[in-house]
Amino acid sequence: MINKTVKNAMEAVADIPGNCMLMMGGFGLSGIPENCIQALLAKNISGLTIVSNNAGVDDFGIGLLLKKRMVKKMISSYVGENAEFERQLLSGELEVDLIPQGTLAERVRAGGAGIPAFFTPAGVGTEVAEGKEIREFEGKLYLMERWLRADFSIVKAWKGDTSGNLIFKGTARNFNPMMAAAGKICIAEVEELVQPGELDPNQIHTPGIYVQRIFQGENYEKRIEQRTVTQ
Amino acid sequence: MINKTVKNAMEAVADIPGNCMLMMGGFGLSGIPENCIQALLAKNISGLTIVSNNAGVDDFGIGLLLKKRMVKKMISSYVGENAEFERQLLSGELEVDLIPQGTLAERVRAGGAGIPAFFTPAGVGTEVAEGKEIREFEGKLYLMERWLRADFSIVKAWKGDTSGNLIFKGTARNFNPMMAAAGKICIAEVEELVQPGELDPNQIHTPGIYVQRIFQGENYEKRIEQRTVTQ
Amino acid sequence: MLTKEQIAKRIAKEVKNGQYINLGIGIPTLVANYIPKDLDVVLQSENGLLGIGPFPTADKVDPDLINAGKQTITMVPGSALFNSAESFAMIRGGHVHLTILGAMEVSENGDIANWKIPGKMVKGMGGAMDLVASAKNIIVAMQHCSKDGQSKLLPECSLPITGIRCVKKIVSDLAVLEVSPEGGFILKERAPGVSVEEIQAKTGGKLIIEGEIPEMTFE
Amino acid sequence: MLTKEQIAKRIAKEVKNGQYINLGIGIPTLVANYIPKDLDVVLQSENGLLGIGPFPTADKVDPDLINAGKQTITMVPGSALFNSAESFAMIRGGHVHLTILGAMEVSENGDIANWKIPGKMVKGMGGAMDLVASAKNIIVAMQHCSKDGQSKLLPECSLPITGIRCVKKIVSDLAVLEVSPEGGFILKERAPGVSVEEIQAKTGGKLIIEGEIPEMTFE
Repeated sequence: MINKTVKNAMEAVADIPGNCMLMMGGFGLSGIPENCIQALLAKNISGLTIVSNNAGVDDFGIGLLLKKRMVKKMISSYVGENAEFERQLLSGELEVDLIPQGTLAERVRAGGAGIPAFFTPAGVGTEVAEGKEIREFEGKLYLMERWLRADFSIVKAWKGDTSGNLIFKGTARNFNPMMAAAGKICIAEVEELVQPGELDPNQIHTPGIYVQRIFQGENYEKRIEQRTVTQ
Repeated sequence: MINKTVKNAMEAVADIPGNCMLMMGGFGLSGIPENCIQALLAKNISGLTIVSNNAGVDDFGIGLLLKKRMVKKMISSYVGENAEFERQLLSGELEVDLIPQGTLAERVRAGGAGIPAFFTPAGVGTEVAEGKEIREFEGKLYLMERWLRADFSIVKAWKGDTSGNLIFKGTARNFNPMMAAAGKICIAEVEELVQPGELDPNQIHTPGIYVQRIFQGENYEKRIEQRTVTQ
Repeated sequence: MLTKEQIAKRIAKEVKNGQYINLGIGIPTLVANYIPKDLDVVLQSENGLLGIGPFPTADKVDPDLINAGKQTITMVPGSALFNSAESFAMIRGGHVHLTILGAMEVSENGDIANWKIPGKMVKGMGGAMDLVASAKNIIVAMQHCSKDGQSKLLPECSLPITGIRCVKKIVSDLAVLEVSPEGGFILKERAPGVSVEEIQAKTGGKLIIEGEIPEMTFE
Repeated sequence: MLTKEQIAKRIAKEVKNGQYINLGIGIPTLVANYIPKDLDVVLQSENGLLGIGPFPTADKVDPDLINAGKQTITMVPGSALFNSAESFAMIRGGHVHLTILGAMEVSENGDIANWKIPGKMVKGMGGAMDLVASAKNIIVAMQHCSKDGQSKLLPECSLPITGIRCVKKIVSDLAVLEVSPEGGFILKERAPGVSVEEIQAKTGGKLIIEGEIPEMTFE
């Protein structure tokens, strides 16, 4: 099996340049690549376009990259849960492209799957449809959406093997598998890195073919946004 | 959890009428719904249009339905590994729509996923492209393909629970998950039927939402087409 | 006038056995508390789960298990986890039977606006546009009027819309209404103590009143 | 003239470390036997497996584990299983580095015909059209001439084609040839004992001969 192991997050992100297109897995703060975000923070780059469903909070996740002014544009479905984000957006320092969540997931999936365009009903009749081709199929209106691909995608998995096979946990899976496939270079950080053969082939969520670099992360904080408990 | 259990294959296929559109999982003879095929054989229906990657062999799988003249049309990527199929095709009794395998898989996936059309490069410049819209994206030509949906889909899984969650085994997974989602009514036969909670939610291949009926099959023959061994 | 809990309780009566249901953030989330125990239904979380259970006890909190509102949750036995593309494949493909969500405005032809107020910070539509474009049955939970007394049931939405001709039913603090395929809000039930006249006065769009309008019940 | 095994052996020299490879039925399947042991490569089976291993011993045969040719197989450690849509997502998305397949005809601009002979029973294209439309690097394993001596390397394909402008390299029983982006077969290597003149005589399409053409080696 092909060995894709790199030493750590710093080595994994070493060649990510400024002004590139980056995908980052996660929903809210769940399943985000914490180690790589820290490693990116240590780099002197800016002008990033980041595809991510959300944009983190002020002091965690993508919010940290925003605060350091490394981000030029966010492509997301729901953002603005942090004050710095709002300030940059209102001042014109930050661009935001808002996309319906299912369309975002499918555009990324299409990017990895070699499908340049597809039709979806989401957004028909709304401002999301402006400038897009509308077509009727079997009596219902759909709009054409294009694939999304990135120079690098960074994902976070629960377990992985050195050949890049990944297994996610719970709802931390979310956008990670599609993004793994849609990045020219996919970097995977995992909580537990094992040898080929230790993961059941029938339980792999992301086959290693999509992953170019993998390492075992450390010190996962896994911050919770809305701790909600019952008595 | 919603209980979708039916008694057996006969009950599962009882309301499948003639002249309907049917999807059947499997690749070659691997992962085919053996019990439901037998139950269909016992019914007095014909004129079926069957979406299946292959068409079985003379005395097993879909070949049995062909022999009993229950099939009007096959929608497949590779067929004709049985003599009766060839005879019916050449005599004009049977229609065949041949589709590139990846396009077939994606059209079925699109059917389940509510995507009426998408673009693929497969078949550009060939007779598969005849009559289809061709469009250029980023310098490459693609053709537009439409979704495939069916009145009933019949799939075979390894394990399932009574709420319809399915886990497949090995390469017997193949077309089964997409077909489960693309049938208005999906019938799943499984080798082992368990109670909700017995399957790990993180290992489900087909979530129960796609499955309307489920039962534990029996006497699986699992015939091998090309037994190939090493010393 | 109904409390939020009563709106949720009334909507819970719409739930049928065997349904897969997506509940939006806010009042819709409360509906889960009132679904009769004898009904087998499955709740979807669009970030990748079928089978949302109750909120966890403090010792069972798992950061890798949240709902679309980012709240920590649990799973019921028979749950299934999946990725976001699969989740919206379910929604777009019409496999989810019932979607319950909030709205800022609904028009008399069933358009809904619930994601953007011009001039205010826009946070995004999340999954709402996918849900309203695809669900077979959409019920809106909302206040009948805005805080300054303006009707939110209008001839046309004034705010940027989320989806067109999609809302089937509205449960507000004043009434239960169905959207007529020909346009207009068909008044079906009144909140206890609320008169038809009051509902008429507070409905901006066309209100269709046919026969006697009963008070709603919660059993 | 090369035997089938020698064609496979010569193609195996094209394999690079770290590649994901799809091998078609026939000669391409034999290539697996000659890939140097010090290279880490992964073989894809388009019915849903990355990591094809050797054929099983008789006691390890599993009907739920077959390749695209429906032969029983095994998995190597580190394999991954997936469904057919995911499998062709890999292929269509350009994640497979190398595709090796057979052909009935190849044209001098890289068109390939390998699925249909008019008048004969048509079995279908299987995954071939997806593979040739998407793979970055396509090598064809074929006989240079048909049984009745007609060249299968032509100015244009006479048979219904499988894909356009896709073949990068051909290894036949007579020669190794590259398809020129400007059209034409660039002769790179001769089979042991086969002359340039013989290859010229047996190539229907434009043959480009630049400098001395070496005999192929197999180490």
